[in-house]
Formats: sequence, C-alpha cells, structure tokens
Amino acid sequence: MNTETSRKAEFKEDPPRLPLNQIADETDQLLLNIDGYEGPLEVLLELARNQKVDIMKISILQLVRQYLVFIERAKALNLELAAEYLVMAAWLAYLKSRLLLPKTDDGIEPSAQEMADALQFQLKRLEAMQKSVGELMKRPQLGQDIFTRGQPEGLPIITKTRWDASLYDLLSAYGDIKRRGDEQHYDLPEFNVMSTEDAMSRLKKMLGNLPRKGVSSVWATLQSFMPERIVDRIYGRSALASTFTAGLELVKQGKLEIKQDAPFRPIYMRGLYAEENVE
Amino acid sequence: MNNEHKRILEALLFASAEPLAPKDLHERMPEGADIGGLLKALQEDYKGRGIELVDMENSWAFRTAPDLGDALALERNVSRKMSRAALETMSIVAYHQPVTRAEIENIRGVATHKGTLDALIEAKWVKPGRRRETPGRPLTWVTTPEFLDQFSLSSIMDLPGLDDLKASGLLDRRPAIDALPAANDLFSAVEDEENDEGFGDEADNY
Amino acid sequence: MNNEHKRILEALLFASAEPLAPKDLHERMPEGADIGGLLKALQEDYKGRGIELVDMENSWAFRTAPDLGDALALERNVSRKMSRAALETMSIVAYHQPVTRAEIENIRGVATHKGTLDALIEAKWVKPGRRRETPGRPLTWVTTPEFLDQFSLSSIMDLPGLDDLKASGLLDRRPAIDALPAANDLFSAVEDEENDEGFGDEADNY
Repeated sequence: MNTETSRKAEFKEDPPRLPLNQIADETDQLLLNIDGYEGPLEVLLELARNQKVDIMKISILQLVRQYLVFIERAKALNLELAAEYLVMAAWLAYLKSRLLLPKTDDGIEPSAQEMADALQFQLKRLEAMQKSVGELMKRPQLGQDIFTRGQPEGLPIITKTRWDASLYDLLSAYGDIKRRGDEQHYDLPEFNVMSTEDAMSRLKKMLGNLPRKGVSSVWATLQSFMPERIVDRIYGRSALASTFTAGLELVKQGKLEIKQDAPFRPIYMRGLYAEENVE
Repeated sequence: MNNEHKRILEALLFASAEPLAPKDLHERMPEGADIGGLLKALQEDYKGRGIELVDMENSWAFRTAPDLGDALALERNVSRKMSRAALETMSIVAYHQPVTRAEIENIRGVATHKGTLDALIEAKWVKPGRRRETPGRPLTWVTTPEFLDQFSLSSIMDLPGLDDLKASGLLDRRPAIDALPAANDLFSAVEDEENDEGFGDEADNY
Repeated sequence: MNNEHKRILEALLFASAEPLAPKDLHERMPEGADIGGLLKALQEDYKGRGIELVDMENSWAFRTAPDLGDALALERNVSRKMSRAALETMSIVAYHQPVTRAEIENIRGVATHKGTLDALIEAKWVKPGRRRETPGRPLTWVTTPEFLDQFSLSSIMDLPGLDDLKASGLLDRRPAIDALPAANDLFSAVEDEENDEGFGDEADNY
C-alpha cells in the first residue's frame, strides 16, 4: 500500500494520548447519537475524525483504545449495542495486542502492520464515499435547479396491424359454419305457402299485363290477383297476405296505388308507370 | 434586449407545465423585463426550427413544429390474429356477397357481435355495398380489393370450391322459414346475384 | 447538414418525455440521417441559451441551463427524502460500479438494510448489472441514465473527484478487514475481477 512506509515509522512510538476527559466526552457524545451511525466502521471513522488529522496520519493504536473505551462505556451504561459493534471490538482488541507485541512473521497470518493498514484503508475509503455524497448533492439537481420540459407532447407510435390469416383459415371457418349447420340440422315442417317473393313476381307480372289508362292501369281488386282454384287453405291465406304485402311494398316504391272505400270493402289496386314507359 | 432575461424566459416557457400568460410571466420574470419584446425575439429565434414558440390566446408555450407531425411518428407493424367469429363472418361475406347483416347471422346460426363486422371493416376487408331495395332497405356487405390481396386471390370467383358449394345448396341464404328472428328481410328474393339491382330495373322490362 | 433532419431531431428530443437513446433516435430519424453530427450541431445551436441539449452517456435530452436554477420561478420537486444510508450506497454504486451487494456492505462496514437498495431502484438511480463470473455469480449494481440526469452528469467519468479517488487507490472494492458481519461472502466475490470494467481494476495489481 502506498502509505506503508509512513505507517511503519509511526507505530514505533507510543502515540500521544488524548486527555481522558476528552475521550469520555466524545464517547458519551457518540453513544448519545448511536442511532445516527451506520455501524462500527462509521463510529471508528467518527473517532478518527476527532483526531483532527488526515486519516492516513492517525494513530491506529489510539483509535483502537478509543473504540474499546466506547464499548466499555456502553457496557457500563447498560446500553445494548448491535452485535457487529462487539465483533469489531474483539477484532480491534486482537489488533491492539498484535501491535503491542514484538513483530513476528510466521508468513501465514497478515502482520499487525498489514491489519492496521487495512483498517486505515477501510476508513479512508468510507470517508471518501461519504465525501462523494456531499459532492454529488452539491451538483445542480433535476427538479431543483434543472428542469425537464413541462409539457412533453410525447412521441406518437402509429401501429399498423398486419392480420395473420390465410386462405386456409378462411375456408376452414366456412367449413365450420357448414359443419355446425349439419350438426344442428332438424327437419322443419313443410308448409305449402306462397312467399312474399313469389307474390311479388306474380303481382308485377300481372300488373304489367293490365290494360293501361295513361300513367296507370285500370283498377283491379286484390282478389283478382289471387291464383285460381286454391284448395289448400293455408296456401290461400298466405297468398292473400303475401300479395297484399307485396302490393304495399310496390306502393312504397311508387309503382302501385291501393284503395278501399270503407272497412271490409273490396281492396282495389292499380299499377303506376314511369313517364318514359308510357306509349 | 437583455440576453439573461431572454434565457430565463426561454427556460421558463420550456419547463412550465402549462402555457404562460403575460401576467404569469410578469410574476415570474425579473423586475423590469420587457416581456413583450422578449417573447417576440424568442419567437423570431425559433422561426423555421423544429420547435416553435406559439401564442395560444395570449398564453405562450413551446410546441413542436406542426409540419413535423408525421415525421415524428413511429410506425410499428403488429401481427394480429383474426377472431374465429370474424373469419366466419368474413367467409360468409366472401361467398354470399352482397349480403346483409341479418343474412350473415342467419347463415352463421348465431347472433353476430357488433364488433365482429367492425373488425373486418377496420381491416378493410369488407365494405358496405348497396342498400337492398326491400323493406328497411338493409345495407349489404361486399369484399374489397384488400380482401383479395390478403388472401392472394385475383378475383372473388377464385375462391376455391365456390361452384361445389353452390351446387350443394349451402349458399342458399334464405332462412328455412321466415319465422326466424333474423329474418326481417322478407323481400330478400333475388334471382340474379351477380347484378343485384333490385326490383326496379326488372320492373322496367315488363 | 440536412436542415430538415435537424428540425426533426430537434422536435423529437423536444417532444419526448424521456431522454432518447441512440436506438430511439435511429428508429425515428429518416434513413441515412447523420445522427451524431446532427446532435453535435444542435448542441452547438443551444450553447449559451436558456435550454441546453445534454448528453447522458449517449442518451439525449433538452434541459434548462443549470446556471438558471435560482432564477426560475418554478415549482420544485419535493425531493425524495433519501436516507443517508441510501445516499451512501448510491455513491458507492456510482464510484465502484459494477459492484456487488457484498462489496457495498464491505465498504460501508454494515449489512445493507433491505429498504436501502429498494429506494434507489425505485428512484431509478441504480439497476442490476451483469452477474459477476465468480462463485455464486453475485449480481452487480450499476447506475442508470436517470442517475446521470438527476445530478447533471454526462457520464460516470464526470463523477466529482473521480480522478483523485482513482489515483489514491480508494476505488478498490476488495475487503480490507474481515471482521465485519458481511464478510462471510466477501471472499467469494473477489477472485476474478479481471473482466470487470469498473474503476477498481488497478486493485488487481496489489
């Protein structure tokens, strides 16, 4: 680590001690605000800051002592600290003992110096990140100093639908209708009736054959348009109804006139012809 | 012209959530700013650009230039499946055209949801044909060139099996008995499908 | 320089509610438009005006000029009250990205409270990056374009003090001491850092 040489030099001497009452004050202050700290590392950082020197120049040994005092004080006050504070205390106590012992190098464990360096680096790194938060918050911020457009129109998307349907789909759909029709097939009773369509064509044909008088034909009774010699009563009634209905439709089309002198009197009809067809 | 004032006005109009009336601007701009002059200058600055400063009943706002509307839109092709009901309805129109809605329902044997025909119209596969000259003058539906395109047909007569289907009587679209609910088309008798001209023309031949 | 293309680009950036990434611009700009050149030209056009065209790692948007902040009588967003823990975590993600949760915990020396990352994700300031190809394949976290937008940074390379931090070796993500609660999973995360693109790569030289 780049600060290693300076570190080594520092641990050779016993660091200058802070007055005890100052340590006690700081400790109580820390404990008072313990909820404001994010764990033991931050408490250590706060203690380090209190040494009022660059973290790279602080005395680790003194820092460890201060932390252990802090833990003792918490115990004395019956304050419950989270487990991580105690884990840190144990580790620091170990570090302290290693730092005070003559240097041994078994090649397996990290040296006391390396551990102290690591702690120092950790504190420095955390401090750097806390400073960076401050730097970031100092920048112009969106919604505070910098603004986006207030009324963005938005970017339109026009969706073009491409239908996924083949001729096969179309034919099979038609086949389905057919099959469904077959399944649901039932025999309707056959009625011998004159449909309105039939009545219409009969009526039109017959009107065309009526003698003409100017733009109209002569009057003829509804009855006279009925087929002759009807035996089937249903057919007869349907023929009457259908012929009358067809007549009304032709009236609507302006091709026929209907009159009845009084209720239940005979109904008369006559054809009307368009101007150009008059001979 | 105070350039700093112009910058502030520009930023204000840009960031405001609503168009700003001169009264609002007076409240928000530094004391003594020549708001009328600044607005004119800004409007001039943006002339011919992609953004314009517009005056909407004396409230001011930036808007994208109206002539760019189309250029800003993104076209996206989406592939969608036609519903079964729509395909059935489509096939009926194809084989039976011109065909009324009542006839379609009669052939399908189920009431046709309004949206079904709408979907086909929207897809531009069917369009309204003439009104049938029968009571109620119902609208008929016919296929479009887009329909032929979609199914790669060069003519409606190319629909496979049309002759066979005709021979089998399946294409008889008259209801079996006029008592069916959808059979309000009493006069739907047309002998000549190809040029469904109604009664009028035939009558003239008599 | 095609002026019509520039107008369209200007209007696109202006109309969009969000910064536009190159993909969005390519989708919407006419074929063959020199988007890079047009963006530069537009940025130049707006230099010194009340509105600026800002580049956030290649996502582009118009924003009011930062120096006008105090002069703009606009409603301030009631700032989302981020906890100190959240801000610290945000900062660590920003400077150490891509960074795993274990590494964040190691840097902070505490386990991460559940809500901390959540708040940052909700604010859209951080998002998951790639998994690290180390045992356990831990997820990494990175900052978003919204983070850059929030703090008016054009890239994470613009983070304040980044160069100094790099030079002093403080962007080493590796655990320094192993006395911390989160230290159990620390050592699994650091074996293979070679493929990382973060700032901390120099750390491998130690």
